[in-house]
Amino acid sequence: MVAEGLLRDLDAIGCVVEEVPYERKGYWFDVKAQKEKLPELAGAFDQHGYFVEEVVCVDWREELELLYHFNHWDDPRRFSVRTRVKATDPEVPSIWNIYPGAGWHEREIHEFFGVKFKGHPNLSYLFLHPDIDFYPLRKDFVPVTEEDKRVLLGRFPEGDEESFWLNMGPQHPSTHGVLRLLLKMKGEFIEDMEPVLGYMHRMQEKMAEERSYSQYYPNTARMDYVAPLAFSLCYVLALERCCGIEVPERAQFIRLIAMELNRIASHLLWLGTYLLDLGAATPYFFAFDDREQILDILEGLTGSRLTYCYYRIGGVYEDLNEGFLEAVDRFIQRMKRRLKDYDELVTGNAIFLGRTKGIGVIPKEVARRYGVTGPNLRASGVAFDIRVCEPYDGYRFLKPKVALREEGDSFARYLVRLDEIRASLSLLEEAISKVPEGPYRVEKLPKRPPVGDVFFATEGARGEVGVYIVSDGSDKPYRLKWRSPSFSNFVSFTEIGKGMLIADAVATLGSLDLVVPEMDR
Amino acid sequence: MSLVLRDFSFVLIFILLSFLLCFLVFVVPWVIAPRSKGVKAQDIYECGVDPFGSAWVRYFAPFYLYALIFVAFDVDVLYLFPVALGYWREGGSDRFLVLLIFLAFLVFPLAYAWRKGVFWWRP
Amino acid sequence: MEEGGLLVEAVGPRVKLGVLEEFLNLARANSLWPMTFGLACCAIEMMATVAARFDLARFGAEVMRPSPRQCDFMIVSGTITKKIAPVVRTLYEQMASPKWVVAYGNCAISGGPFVFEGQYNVIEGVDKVIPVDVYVPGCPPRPEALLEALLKLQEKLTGVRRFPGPERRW
Amino acid sequence: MRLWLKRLYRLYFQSDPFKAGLCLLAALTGVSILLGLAWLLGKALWDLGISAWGVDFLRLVLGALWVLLVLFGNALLLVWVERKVAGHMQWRIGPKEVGPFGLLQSIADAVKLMGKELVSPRYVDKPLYLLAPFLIFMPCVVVLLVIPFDPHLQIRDINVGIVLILAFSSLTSIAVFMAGWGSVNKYSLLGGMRSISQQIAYEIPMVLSIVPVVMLSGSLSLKGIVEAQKVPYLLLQPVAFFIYLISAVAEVNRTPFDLPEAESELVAGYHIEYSGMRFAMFFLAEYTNLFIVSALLTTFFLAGYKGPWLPGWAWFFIKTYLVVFVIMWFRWTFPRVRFDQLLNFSWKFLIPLAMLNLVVTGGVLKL
Repeated sequence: MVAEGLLRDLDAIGCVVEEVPYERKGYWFDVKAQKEKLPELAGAFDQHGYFVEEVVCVDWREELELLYHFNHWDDPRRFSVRTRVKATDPEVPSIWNIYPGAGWHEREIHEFFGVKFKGHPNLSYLFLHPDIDFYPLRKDFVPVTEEDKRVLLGRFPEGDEESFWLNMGPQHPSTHGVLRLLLKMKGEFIEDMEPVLGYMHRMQEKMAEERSYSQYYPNTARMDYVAPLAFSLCYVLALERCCGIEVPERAQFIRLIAMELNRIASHLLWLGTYLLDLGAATPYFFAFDDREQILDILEGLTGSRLTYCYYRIGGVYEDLNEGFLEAVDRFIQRMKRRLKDYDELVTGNAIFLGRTKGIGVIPKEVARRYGVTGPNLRASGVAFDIRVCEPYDGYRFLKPKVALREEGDSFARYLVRLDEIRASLSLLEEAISKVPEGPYRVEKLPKRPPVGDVFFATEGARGEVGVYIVSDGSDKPYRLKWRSPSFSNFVSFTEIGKGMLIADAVATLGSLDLVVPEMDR
Repeated sequence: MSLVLRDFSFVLIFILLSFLLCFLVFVVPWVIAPRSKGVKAQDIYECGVDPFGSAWVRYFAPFYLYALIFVAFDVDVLYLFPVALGYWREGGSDRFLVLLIFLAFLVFPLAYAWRKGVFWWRP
Repeated sequence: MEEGGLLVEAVGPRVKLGVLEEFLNLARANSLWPMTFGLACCAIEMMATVAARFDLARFGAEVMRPSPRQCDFMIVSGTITKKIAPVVRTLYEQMASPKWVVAYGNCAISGGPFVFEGQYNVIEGVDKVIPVDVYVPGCPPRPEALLEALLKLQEKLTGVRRFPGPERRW
Repeated sequence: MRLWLKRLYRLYFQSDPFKAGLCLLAALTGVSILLGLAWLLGKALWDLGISAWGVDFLRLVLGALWVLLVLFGNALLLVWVERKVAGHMQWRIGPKEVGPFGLLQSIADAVKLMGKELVSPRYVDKPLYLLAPFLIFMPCVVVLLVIPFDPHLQIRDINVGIVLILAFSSLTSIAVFMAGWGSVNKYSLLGGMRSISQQIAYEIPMVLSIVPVVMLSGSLSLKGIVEAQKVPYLLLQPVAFFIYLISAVAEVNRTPFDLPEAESELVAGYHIEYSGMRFAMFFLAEYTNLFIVSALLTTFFLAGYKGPWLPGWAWFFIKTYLVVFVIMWFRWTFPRVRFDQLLNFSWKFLIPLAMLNLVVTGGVLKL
């Protein structure tokens, strides 16, 4: 296995590696390292083909702890690398030249915690408004220093004679929300780009620290509002893992059914809006009509159309309503017919093929360095799906078929998503026939989680959704960090998008299936 | 007055008519529409943020190449009409030769441009 | 007109005739073009309203114009953060008058679920930035609520309600 | 007046299709009676033997009225039809509440746009910016001059009609470019650049596909071409027909070739900074151009006003709107092509094909 080889290398570097119980922590190995050794360490991970899932910073008042989560596609055993720096002068070497994806997380940490990353080329504002002159996620009030402010205000784009800077977004029909891309254009070609995020930064992580676990829970659905159940599920499961709660089997099946329905709804919405980006209006209406069928079913189950608050710690809020399984069955039959229609309308269309084939190819290597996950990764020929690699909840009983394409272009991403709808349909078919009887939630729950940290990853519609919770034993999380798939998927675009035509950029950006509030959190 | 002039006096009058109509249509909103003021109301729209630099920039070359071959083409293509006008009913099969020669003049610039890579887009 | 501490000026037409104005308002009410501007969760419901089941087109309001110069009303469909507020304001100013604003969803009304003690980034209500004509509560409001908002806007313009309201139901 | 408005209110809001239908019928009857009277007057004057100048003058006045009717009537109708067609293709109803079947929708739009502010941004190049809507509107009016709606309904049969149409319709691209450049907006600049390359790229195949028609008919006058068609040229020149159809869609900037205003790429393209009536002029020009290219397609390839049983103008309008419907069908079915694909499709495929078609036609006619 890959991990063993890596462990030897880590030994050679001189880090303390500790094996931790996966069932309680969500990661396998806990690596403690000095900050000077970080680049060397990252190099070792890189050699063994690991990718960075996320970078977390936890403020322990005197010290700041930086956590790097590494994972591997073929050997999905998570490494958690920790290093501590002094809160008064936090400075760490940057690993952006090994993992450019991590470089983006570093920018985020720099903004929110004031950690300086030595050697990082661009630490300017990404999320925050320049008026906010303190580090928001620090436990104490720490104002931004003059020197740091200069770094944050950073680069001002300058055009030369041949090119000009163009704002794409925040209000642009094809950025799907309030993403802003500063494009350096040379005629129709994009020479360089500078994304500006944070237009929908809604302080999710800060809010988690201010509210109790159950008070915060409804807001998880408002991050990725297209497939909110993935985030809810992740949060709920993380807390269950932390407290060691065993959920009844029936609840697990119900969760799986709702989740898969939500995944189909999300992919349908993507299909509609993607075709709208490419200029075809009609599939949008078809896709939304099918999506409404799902929303009807889910509304019957959960009570709301979009931002569900259905999963509960230890089960679900309500048992299945009457006629639910029949409705799902009807929907499955209908959707199977409809998929043929989509194939006829879209898949074979010569213009569509011309717009998507060979456009926006994400090579495996780029996907690894930026931490791309989800359908976007599977379109690049990597069979990495959390539902299969780290089965959780209902997916321990039912295995989904992993849709896979090799090309890595926009068309492959389109096909993977259609295949995922198919796979979800067959998974649903299996699930509704096997829903066991029994209780739908645990009656007795612990009041508050024990001290410690926990990571949990689920497979959302856009990729690996992860949550890292540090509990100090109180009723509020000490630190909560989301791993948002859209963010990692998006930052890969800053590399593959260079040299594209603006029309291709729209086609690629659309195919990545971004949800902006999830990136901004 | 010749027939041609009479024909084109129609065209001229219609042009004037269209301008008049347009003008009328623009005067009405000037009179009856409410107006709004704001700091940025009169600024250039660029997705809601301030644009960087002017939009009058040196534009990149492929467009001009297309324009150039078009100039080579369009004049030539228009001369095809006189050739075509009496093509069928008058003259012998030598007319076909004339047509071919004309088309050859069109094919050469196209082939040349093609060969030179005008139709191949690259950054 | 001073709105929430920010200067928003509206100048009436050069010539204003009662009857003409009524006629214009009648036309305006029946051709309200929204701006393509989605912010957050509520934008999805906005899209659903345009889509087949709810069909905003029935009232002639499906012409989504992405350029603010060409649209009549803006649906503020999401949280107003510090960063997006100037953008919203610029877009509003750049719209050609007459123009209206619908605050769609709790976030646009008051900051919704994202307001807590010590929050640093959310502006609590879009009416602190631009004047609002219709408020639609909900998190997110259902598409029917957006249709109702449209009808309310029409009512505001013409003084007549298109469908009988609850008090006039037969 | 107020009472009348009240009535209008009721018509709008408590929509009674029957009554509204009656109103519409009454309006149509009124218009046809007026037209009939005008025709009678013209005939009487003709019988009296007025001078050629007098006839021309009368022709001009009636022609101007006719052009106005076609321009605005067509635009109002097409806006409604497009929204209805789009609606029904997309599993919805489309405009429905404003007037019977939403028929008054486009009128409401037009009136609303009349009462909308004309924003002229600070930094625009005033002459270009202000002149562009004029220029985009002008060709629409002029081209309608030579279209034969009926054997007797053609304002002026100019003997070089085709050349006139080509000359004026290329003005559209200049107007669009003026709008794009004059707005000093990067999106509109991109739109303008795209527009001009697109229009010049598709003008050549368009012309090359008309040349065989001229060859067959031996006439440059549109009426002459229609008269020369014993069978519709669609049957004799199917390749030219399709080339013309594709170029026509590209010339009027409609999906899949709507790149100058590509919504998802350039927000609104060249007319991004135009509001109110100025924008409406672009809108109007788009729909009039759509009508014109369809009318020309009908004239060149579908035997224009010729047809059994029905009067000529009826055939003309039926055929034209059928073509319009097909173009709308394209729009709501296809995605948008990419810009280099669009240009190269014309230069690398359509133009060689059109030339080949021309050679084959020439060869068959002579050998």
